[in-house]
Amino acid sequence: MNFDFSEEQDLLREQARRFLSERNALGRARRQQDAGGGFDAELWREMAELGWLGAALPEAYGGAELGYVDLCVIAEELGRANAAVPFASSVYLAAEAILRYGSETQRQQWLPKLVSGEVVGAFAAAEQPGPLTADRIRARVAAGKLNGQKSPVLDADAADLLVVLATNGQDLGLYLVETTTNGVSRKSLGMQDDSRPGAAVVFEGAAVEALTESDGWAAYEDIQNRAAILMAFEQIGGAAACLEMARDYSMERYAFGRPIGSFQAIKHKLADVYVATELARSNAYFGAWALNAGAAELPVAAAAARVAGCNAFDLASKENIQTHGGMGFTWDMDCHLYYRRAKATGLALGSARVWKDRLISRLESRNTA
Amino acid sequence: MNFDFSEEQDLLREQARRFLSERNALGRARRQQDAGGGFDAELWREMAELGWLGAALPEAYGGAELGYVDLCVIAEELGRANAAVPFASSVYLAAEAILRYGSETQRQQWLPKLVSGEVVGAFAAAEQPGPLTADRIRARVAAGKLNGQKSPVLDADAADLLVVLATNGQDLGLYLVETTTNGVSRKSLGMQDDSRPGAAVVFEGAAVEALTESDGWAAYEDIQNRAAILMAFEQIGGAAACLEMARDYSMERYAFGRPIGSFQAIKHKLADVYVATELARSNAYFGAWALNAGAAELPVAAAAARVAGCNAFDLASKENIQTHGGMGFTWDMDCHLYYRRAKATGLALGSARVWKDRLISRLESRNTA
Amino acid sequence: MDFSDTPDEAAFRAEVRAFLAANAEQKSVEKSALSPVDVDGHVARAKAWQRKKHDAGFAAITWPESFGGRALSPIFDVIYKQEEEHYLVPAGVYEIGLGMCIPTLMKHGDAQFVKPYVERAITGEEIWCQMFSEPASGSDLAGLRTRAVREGDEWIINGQKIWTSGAHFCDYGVIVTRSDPDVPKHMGLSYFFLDMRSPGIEIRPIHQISNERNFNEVYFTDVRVPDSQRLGDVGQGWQVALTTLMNERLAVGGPRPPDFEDIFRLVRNLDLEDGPAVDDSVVREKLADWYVQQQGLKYTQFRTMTALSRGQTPGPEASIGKLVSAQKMQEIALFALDLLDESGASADPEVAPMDGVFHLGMMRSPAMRIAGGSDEILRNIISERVLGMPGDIRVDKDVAFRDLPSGKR
Amino acid sequence: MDFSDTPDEAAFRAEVRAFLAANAEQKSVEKSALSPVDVDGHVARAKAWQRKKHDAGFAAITWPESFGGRALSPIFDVIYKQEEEHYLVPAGVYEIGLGMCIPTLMKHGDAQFVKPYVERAITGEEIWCQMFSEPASGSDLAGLRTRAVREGDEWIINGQKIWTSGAHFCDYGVIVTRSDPDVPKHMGLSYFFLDMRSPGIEIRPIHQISNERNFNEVYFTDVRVPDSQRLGDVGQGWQVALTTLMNERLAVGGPRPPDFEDIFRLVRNLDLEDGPAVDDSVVREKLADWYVQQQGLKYTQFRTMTALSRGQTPGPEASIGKLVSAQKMQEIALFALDLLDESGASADPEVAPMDGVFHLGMMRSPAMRIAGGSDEILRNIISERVLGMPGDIRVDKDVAFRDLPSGKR
Repeated sequence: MNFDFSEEQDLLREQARRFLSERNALGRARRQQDAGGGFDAELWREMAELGWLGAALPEAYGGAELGYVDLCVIAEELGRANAAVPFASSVYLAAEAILRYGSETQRQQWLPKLVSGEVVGAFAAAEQPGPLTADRIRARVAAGKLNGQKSPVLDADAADLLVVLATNGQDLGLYLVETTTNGVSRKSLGMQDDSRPGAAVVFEGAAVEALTESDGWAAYEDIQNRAAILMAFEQIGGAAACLEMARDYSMERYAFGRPIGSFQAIKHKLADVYVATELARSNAYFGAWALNAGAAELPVAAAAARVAGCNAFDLASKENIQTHGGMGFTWDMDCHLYYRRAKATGLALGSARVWKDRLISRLESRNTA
Repeated sequence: MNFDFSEEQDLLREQARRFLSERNALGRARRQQDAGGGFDAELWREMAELGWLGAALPEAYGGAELGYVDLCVIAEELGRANAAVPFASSVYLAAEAILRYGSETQRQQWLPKLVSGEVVGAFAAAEQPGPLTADRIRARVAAGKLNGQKSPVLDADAADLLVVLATNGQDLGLYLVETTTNGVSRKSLGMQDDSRPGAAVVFEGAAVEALTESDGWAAYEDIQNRAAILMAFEQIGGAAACLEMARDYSMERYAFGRPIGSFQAIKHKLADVYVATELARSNAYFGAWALNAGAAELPVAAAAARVAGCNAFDLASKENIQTHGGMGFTWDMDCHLYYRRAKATGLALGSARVWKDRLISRLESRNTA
Repeated sequence: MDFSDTPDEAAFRAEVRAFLAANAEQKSVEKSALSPVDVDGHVARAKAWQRKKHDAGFAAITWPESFGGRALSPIFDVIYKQEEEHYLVPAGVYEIGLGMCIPTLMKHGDAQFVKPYVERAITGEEIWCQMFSEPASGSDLAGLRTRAVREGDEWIINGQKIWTSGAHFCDYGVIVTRSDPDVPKHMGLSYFFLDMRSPGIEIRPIHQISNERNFNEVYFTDVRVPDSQRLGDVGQGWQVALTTLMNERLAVGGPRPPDFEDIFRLVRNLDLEDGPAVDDSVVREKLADWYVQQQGLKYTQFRTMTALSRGQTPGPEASIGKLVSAQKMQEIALFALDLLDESGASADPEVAPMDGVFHLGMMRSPAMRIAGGSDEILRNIISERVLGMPGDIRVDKDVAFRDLPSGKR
Repeated sequence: MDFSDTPDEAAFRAEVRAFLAANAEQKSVEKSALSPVDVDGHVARAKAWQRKKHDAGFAAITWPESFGGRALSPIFDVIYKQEEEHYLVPAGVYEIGLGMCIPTLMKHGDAQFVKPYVERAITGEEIWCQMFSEPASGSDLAGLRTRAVREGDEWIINGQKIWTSGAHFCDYGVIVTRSDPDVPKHMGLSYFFLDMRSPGIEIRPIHQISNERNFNEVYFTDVRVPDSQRLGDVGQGWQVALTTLMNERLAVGGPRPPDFEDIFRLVRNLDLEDGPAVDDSVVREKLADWYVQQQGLKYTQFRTMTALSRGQTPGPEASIGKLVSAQKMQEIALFALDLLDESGASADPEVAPMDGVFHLGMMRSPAMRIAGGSDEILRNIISERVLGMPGDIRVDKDVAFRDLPSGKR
């Protein structure tokens, strides 16, 4: 047993941190926020060159086959740097869906391109406000054509390929749609976090190809579980960045003749943030192992990692602003970028409330099993 | 408009506070806690002599007819002193039930005795663990005889007269039972707060007399609403006592060469307790007015006062122990008496979770009305 | 304890109702806020409304008659606000001036000298702002650095203020300055009011995370203020500032959306997994908590008004208003977005419900938790001034201001 | 990142499993704790169990072989605990001695001199307690007053200790005393171990609000301790005490009931208004929060063990264990009582479900939030030692101990 990263993984982390810092990933995210969206093709290309887009994918499809723990390391650094890239959409969701549910032909066709960055993928599930349930999916496939709408679809504007959760009238399935196909139209949406851009996508008889035509809901939950663990690493990276910002600022900012970080009001606030972040980290580590080992604990571990991750990033980003006082709510400080991202990561795979319910359902069935 | 007590009411408060302090009501509660229950007949007699048991009842029944706001003043002081008396059971519940649902004969028969303290009343509703619902009442009246059990019934051992929520097979009703009647047996229960003693009561063909045989659930909710407001005053009295204890202790106890009350960890904790207490107080004041004026706002005001009262007393009593450090969890300090009482008052009329649900239901129907 | 009106109060309430019915549009489920306009439009709208209020006798309900007020008890202010709350009226322009600045003028200025300013403020002709905070002194207000140096009958002001609400549309402002850096920090301050169009004043709006620009930086370069516009003695600026701040906690802190009504409306119109969100027990518990907080604050304010009308001084207990409502606002906003689930990520007017009130609330609430006394400062105030607990240990008390340590920020 | 066993670990786990299966009763849904017995009975039971552990080689898994240990990595300790947690074994007797006192002896005592004590502690023959806290110095440990005055080869101890767990059944104890009141408080302390049956020691159990008596007051009147039983130099007691405390955060803080499993069991067996409590969304949210906390603490502890096995020093980050679990315990207990509704008011064994675990938890948890470092002290430790934030401003740092101000309590 060993509950920490290997030396190689620590090196990967350092390399990733250095790269994202040199490329000023945070500043690039700010530019997207200022501009109200966009796609940083340059950074994406460089990430592809570093092998990140296929870090966990088999070498047979162009991946580096490092394993999912290494992908977690990269995810944490992306979260820490608040990087504005379609990594979750393309790597955790689209590529994983194809890997796990596609035919060998489909994998051969798409995975190498997703790894090289030639193709960007995204995942389209939600259709309307409120939590997604199987019986609320209206997007419908008939005779190889898809009709319906999905909103918001993160990274839809940047995406070449969408994996769509849709019904064929009998059962839910996962379908591939190219965004340049006839019958696909995208309308960019203003987002709470514009460095994680999204769009409403309308399908009017768009040609699709099935990854799976049955048990689509189970497949969707499976992909979500895996993505939730990776996203939890983005969240703890973001939370840790907020905690460091707050700590550093509190030691440089003076009030009443002393650093504000010498007041217990600030010290204990940040201690609570630390606690939430460590609880999230420990749950995420267990999730990383379960994901990598394909362990039976995966569904429970994923839900726990997500619940703890959402909680930590929410708290850390909120109290980071508070620690910064007046400066914290100015556009020019970086605090709000993380505050927005905390919500973006907290909603992208469904909110914590949905995952809490799932967690308990899974524990109930484990208990009766 | 006037959102405070009158001068007369302030005088009543001072008198009540002085009386309860002179009689060492808190020390008497401790003795009951040490003894695992009991009934302080002496204190009860003196309270009757002061006219407290009929403060709000009409003069026609021996009451002082001061109004419910005055009764609230007394309730707050009883809460502050943590008095161990069946006041809520006899005054808020039994007497009110008879006043509002009894026949003139029943009022004449019982109210003067309840006012004089000759008879102690109690109210029996709960039967089993978990929240009470109309369809779970098993206590059943047939041909003037009651069968079933109620547990816990607060103050049952001290009570001469019980108001029982029971079904006649068709509808719920409220029934009077004398505890000395054949077919009534009481078994004292260990309580979390033994200064608020309770018992399990078994009815085996006990003779009853109906206050009302129909709409018993509505009557029960009506009585509960009124009692909830009075209990909220006990709760803010208790919460305020805890806050004062904690504040005083924090200024006398030194650590690191300074009073612990000079540390923000303690200051801000107690500021939060103050805030909760003031929010409870303001909601309770509105409730007091609604109760006294018989206003249409009563059901909403009662639920709000109860929710805020439970919250404030819970928090204040818990953090009072914490502020006292190691001393706080010793039996000899008074902190635990209030901590126990907070739970006792928080459960006696049903938990805050039940009242939150009621509050929203009432706001929903107000909104659609 | 009486929440019903006396005959006088009832008559006044009728008067207010008639005025509002004749002059303003009532709120509705569909329309609970004025439609947005640009800043100039909003100020013009507020000016017109203030004029109407003044002409009808509702602009200075509690002020002394000598200053154009009606000298009524604060309860009448409550009544006016209770009624006005059902109408769509422009807010955010006069609160600081009439709630904080002018009361300070009336208390510390020469009555004859300040009277014209007071009158033009009541009619709405002139708008006032307050300039206390500085980049290096927010919570620690008395640590301010803007210098005032006397030159004959004038003072020359140099420095920078920040977080000044409305500076960009104000005519006058009050300011606290450091007139003597060689004494401990609370002793070397002086307080003035000045014309916001004085030469040497530069106003720069601050871009907030809500994408709004309500606050400003105000730069002072050799700005000249006549000594006659000093309020209080030289070196007594801190005491005068306390008057302003004491009024702040009464003036500011009214709940801003999203509040209980907003989330209550959302959950009755949104489906969760098993039906309407309002039927979910988590939702119901939170709704109940927020309702109880909202009502608690409302009645706490009423209690304060009763105390005022009995001649008691408004206590710092009014501080709980902003402490509770700012956090409530943030909680409601974040909770609503979670209920919207994946869709909550979009702030787009086409997707976000109720004109994006929750999305905006998420980005506005952090400022609410900081401006006008941060959560932490308010808890300090409550524990020290209400509960009588010891002040924080002060390292800056007996040290000359110029010798105090300061950080990099 | 590997939660599966290496071959060595698997072999050890098999060995542990065989030992436990042969010697202890497994927990079940019906029986999750040992049936209560009196204190003497419990100590006897614990002694017998410790002897068995020792004979099987599980009493000192990580200690050096020279002290009778197996010198295995801390991961093996984790494995032992993972397995033992499924069995009913007596707890609360040896944790402090073997977790805190003896490690201090091994580190600061002369190896030959302390070896017999260590051996008798491992076999369970002798039980140890720790005497640090005093009535006037709880959180502020270094403010202690118990005096030690040297007389030849002995020290004479006078004073009072408090909150001593298990003093009433212990054979030996460690104690920090003030040997010099004329220097600042951290510098005048000395550390000893002593026989708890020494003349002049009086032990008085403390009646706790849980109605238990786990803690004691220990009074010292002219108690003589040989200088050979001093650990560390004269005046270095604070440094030695830190060794003990560093081990405390690893030794103590395992979750105590009620924890997640208990409330999970309750809600599957209790009906609310609309059906089983476990189906209520408020209940589910809370369950999820507690589960995540519980698992987070468990894996955090595993991470600490990994760090230890890599030769890193256990950091103060282990402080989060007690901070989180004590509050969780209180929350679970209070929440459960609310779910029981009116019935929750009764703690009677006939009414309270699950042997009253929630009722007892409500009364035990306040002590958990205080003993071994209060919530507030733990947050200070985390912010200062983990996050590197400044210490609180100290008024007592350079002052002779006898000149420090003290309160009435």
